[in-house]
Amino acid sequence: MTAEELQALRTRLEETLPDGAILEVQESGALVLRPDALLEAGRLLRDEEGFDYLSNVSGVDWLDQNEFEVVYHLYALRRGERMLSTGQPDGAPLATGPSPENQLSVAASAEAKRVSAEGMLGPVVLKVRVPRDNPVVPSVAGLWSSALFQEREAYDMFGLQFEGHPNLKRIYLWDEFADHPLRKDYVPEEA
Amino acid sequence: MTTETVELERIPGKDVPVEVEDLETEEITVNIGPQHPSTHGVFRMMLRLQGETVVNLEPVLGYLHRCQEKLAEGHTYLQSIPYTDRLDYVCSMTNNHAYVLAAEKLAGIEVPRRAECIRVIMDELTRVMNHTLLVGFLLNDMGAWLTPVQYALREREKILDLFEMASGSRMMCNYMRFGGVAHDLPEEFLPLLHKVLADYPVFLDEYERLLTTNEVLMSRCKYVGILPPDEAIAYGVTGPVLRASGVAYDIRKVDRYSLYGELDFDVPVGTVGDVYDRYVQRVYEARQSLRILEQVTPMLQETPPGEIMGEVPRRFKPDAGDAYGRIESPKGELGFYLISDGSDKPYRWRVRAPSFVNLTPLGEMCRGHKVADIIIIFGSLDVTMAEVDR
Amino acid sequence: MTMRVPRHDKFQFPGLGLLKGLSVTLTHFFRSYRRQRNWRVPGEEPFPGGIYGIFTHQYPEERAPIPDRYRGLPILLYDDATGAEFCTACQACVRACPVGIIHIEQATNDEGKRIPYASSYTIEWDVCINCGFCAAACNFGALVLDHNLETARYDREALHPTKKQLLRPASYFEKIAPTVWAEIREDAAKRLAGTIKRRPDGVGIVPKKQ
Amino acid sequence: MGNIEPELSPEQILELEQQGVLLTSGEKLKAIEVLYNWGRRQSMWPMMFGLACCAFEMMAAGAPRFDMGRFGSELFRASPRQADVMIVCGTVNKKMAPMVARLYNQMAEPRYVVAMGACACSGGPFHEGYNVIQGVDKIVPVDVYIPGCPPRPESLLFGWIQLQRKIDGQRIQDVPWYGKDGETRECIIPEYGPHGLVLPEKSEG
Repeated sequence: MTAEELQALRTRLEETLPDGAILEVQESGALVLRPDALLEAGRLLRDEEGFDYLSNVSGVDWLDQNEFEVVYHLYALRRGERMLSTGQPDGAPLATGPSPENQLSVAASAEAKRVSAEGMLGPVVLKVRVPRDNPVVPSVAGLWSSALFQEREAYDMFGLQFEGHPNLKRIYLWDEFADHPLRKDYVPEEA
Repeated sequence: MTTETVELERIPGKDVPVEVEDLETEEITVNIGPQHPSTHGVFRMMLRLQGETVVNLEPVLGYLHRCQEKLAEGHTYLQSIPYTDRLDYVCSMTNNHAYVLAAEKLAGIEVPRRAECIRVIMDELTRVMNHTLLVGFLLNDMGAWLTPVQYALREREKILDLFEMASGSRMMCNYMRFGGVAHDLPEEFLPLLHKVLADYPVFLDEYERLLTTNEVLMSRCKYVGILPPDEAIAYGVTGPVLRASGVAYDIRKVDRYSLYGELDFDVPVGTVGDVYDRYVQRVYEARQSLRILEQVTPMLQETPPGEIMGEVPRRFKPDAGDAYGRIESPKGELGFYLISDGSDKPYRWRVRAPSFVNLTPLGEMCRGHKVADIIIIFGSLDVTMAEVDR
Repeated sequence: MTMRVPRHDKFQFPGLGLLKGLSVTLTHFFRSYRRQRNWRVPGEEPFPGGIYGIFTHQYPEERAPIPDRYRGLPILLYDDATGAEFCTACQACVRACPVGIIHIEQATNDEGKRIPYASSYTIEWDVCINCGFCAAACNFGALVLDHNLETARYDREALHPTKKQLLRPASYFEKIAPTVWAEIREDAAKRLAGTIKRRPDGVGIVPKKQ
Repeated sequence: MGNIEPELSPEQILELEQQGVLLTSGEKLKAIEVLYNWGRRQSMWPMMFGLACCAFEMMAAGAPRFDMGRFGSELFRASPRQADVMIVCGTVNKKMAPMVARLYNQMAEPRYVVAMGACACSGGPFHEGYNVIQGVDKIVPVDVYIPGCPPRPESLLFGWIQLQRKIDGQRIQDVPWYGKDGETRECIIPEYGPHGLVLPEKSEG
């Protein structure tokens, strides 16, 4: 994804999202979002930008900054499929029709299409940072079901609380296990 | 049990004259696994059954959780390559490839053309091997105990010979390096590769004659475990399972990593998205892989021998940052998300395992089916537990 | 670019698919009676029978060919003529090993100074993952990977060989893996000569067998 | 032995035994033992217990190229009750450990355990992991260790031959499972704890 595309995407997101929802755009192209804006941004990206496939949900423990980070990788799968079956890159957004609410953003995305059509296949990287002592992140499992297991895994490994997840319990380790082993300050028991 | 009837009606082509409400019995909970011949490793399913119909299925994972992500944080980037072999132990070459791709993205390393050719050859051989093996094990689950899998294992040995010749190990190849591959191919590699390429279509034809139109297989597989395309996308399913549902999404075509942009091959897609489509899908993908192999071999011969490593610093120490590299592994999208803090060890080493994500819709797919069917639905997903649990 | 896979929905005479499948197994059954050995023999055409024929190696008597680059368990080499060990206890293998199973103690001379020779060298074979990083890291051609497959033991302690059990003559490795040895032999000989020249007292000598 | 007349007095029997005409009581036992061990070692049914990577090499050993059936072991049994040998082929982690111990306890005597591969021998590449048992011998007694990651099928077959040798060396009087006092070789089944496995307060018996 090129810088222009990223810029266009950012503009479109900023139009709809409340002020200050995008905290930062990193050098690698990742969008750092405020946790409370994640669901809204996810809905926009899925329904209007066509990023219908959540590939990867990954937790990171930044011990020095006393923060947890959740990283989401999104791809536009239907668009990729269309490109593949027609042989033509097609960057059209997947929105079925412009509803009064999102007319603006559709117009903006049509402009973005002119910038460059092919690269919009992804990945869009979203990052959310939460404090270590209260790691609550809204769950995106309602938007993309592929987060169902991956968020359970992040809960198991980092202790991240995904608010709204239908079945948030340990997935790899047993329920009695007390620690979260991928945290940087985890000390395993002596063998 | 209204949900029951709804789910059963979803299956086209199968007339379900039995009113489930009339036959309602007490629900029982049955536990399959972790040690069970059908579970392809150590996988446990907790089933709630109404008679023999599955009401609810809950997968229980973690019986092979080997702390790979934690261990990798204590190893250098190079030392983690053998660990990737053990993720999906059937396809160690593609695991290697995904990892080195992510690391090369992180450090910005160019790979010479010969190394890319070798990588493509290894990837496609892995795909061929994985798909034929899967078909064998699927038939095992269906009750064709051991005969089809013996044929698959026999052909696998020939491909393993190739791997062993090039890398030195049959399964845990540890062959790819950042910027290239570990060794050049030995002299006797290409003759054997040509022999395998000549024999394999014969074998696949025979294999299809053995299985594809078999009445038992057809009646067991058709319209069982249907995964509609929209559901498949939402669940993040990738690889042959997604394509069998009718979504032609192939990372080799979309990302065009390595040499795949130059190669001519088709993407087979299914129509219904049931177990039968997934089975035929695998056979056709194996044929396409053979087609790719026939194109790559001349490309390899054009490149100068010995040029297998790009410019790589002696100590691999990427700058701080993160990178996500993904490839189309035989099971789906295999991605590595690496975060570097500037030292020679990764700060975070995350595997996006295709088997793990492909397992998410299992409960949904199995609802309303009989116990015998869930075994083959699970088998058709092509899951390796080591990759699921990591 | 994309293609639909067939679903074989057309009417088929019941039982025909079954018979077709059985014909395959029958073909294999009869063709294996020709006792054609369908093997890979180095230097000849591999798998001459294609997908038919006898595929089985009668293991303890007949063996499948093992390629030169095969990565077995690590062993140490010494020079045939002089009995001098190639290993200089440089610890490169220890640093390269992902599982940390190589343990080297460097020898010291009477004055307490370190000499390029390992007084003890242990490898925990039971943990070894055959990754081959140790052999790749070794600059002296001292550590190579064995092709011996008869490694099963009754006792786990027996899988922790000492230096004496690890040492093999270089000619042994030349026999099992000629191409790999050809790659490293010159370097190994040169470096050994250099070590002997610099520290004539500091080279481990394998005692000659009586 | 059938043509020995039954009227021989004990002294005559002793005399004949000393002359080497009759088998001594020890030798009789020996003859039975040879037959018994031969029967056992040539029909060892492994348990179909695929844990991880090495399971594929185990299957390859059962496949046409190496054909474990030549050793009388092609019949992989899914039930521990019908199996003689448990090939632990793969990493045993803490979540799986109680099941491994339970499966071992469910096997009928005489039973053997082959630790195949580095993971089963010692934890292998994962031996530093927080969730990995460092060798299956911490849970169940192991008869043969096969190093390698994974061992080639030939290595497994050699381990198999070693196990057969071990069985050949066993004597009926010494083996623990015919003990008069009903000596059992039950393993303790560990339980899940908050930081790892814990031993149960009281064994299940």
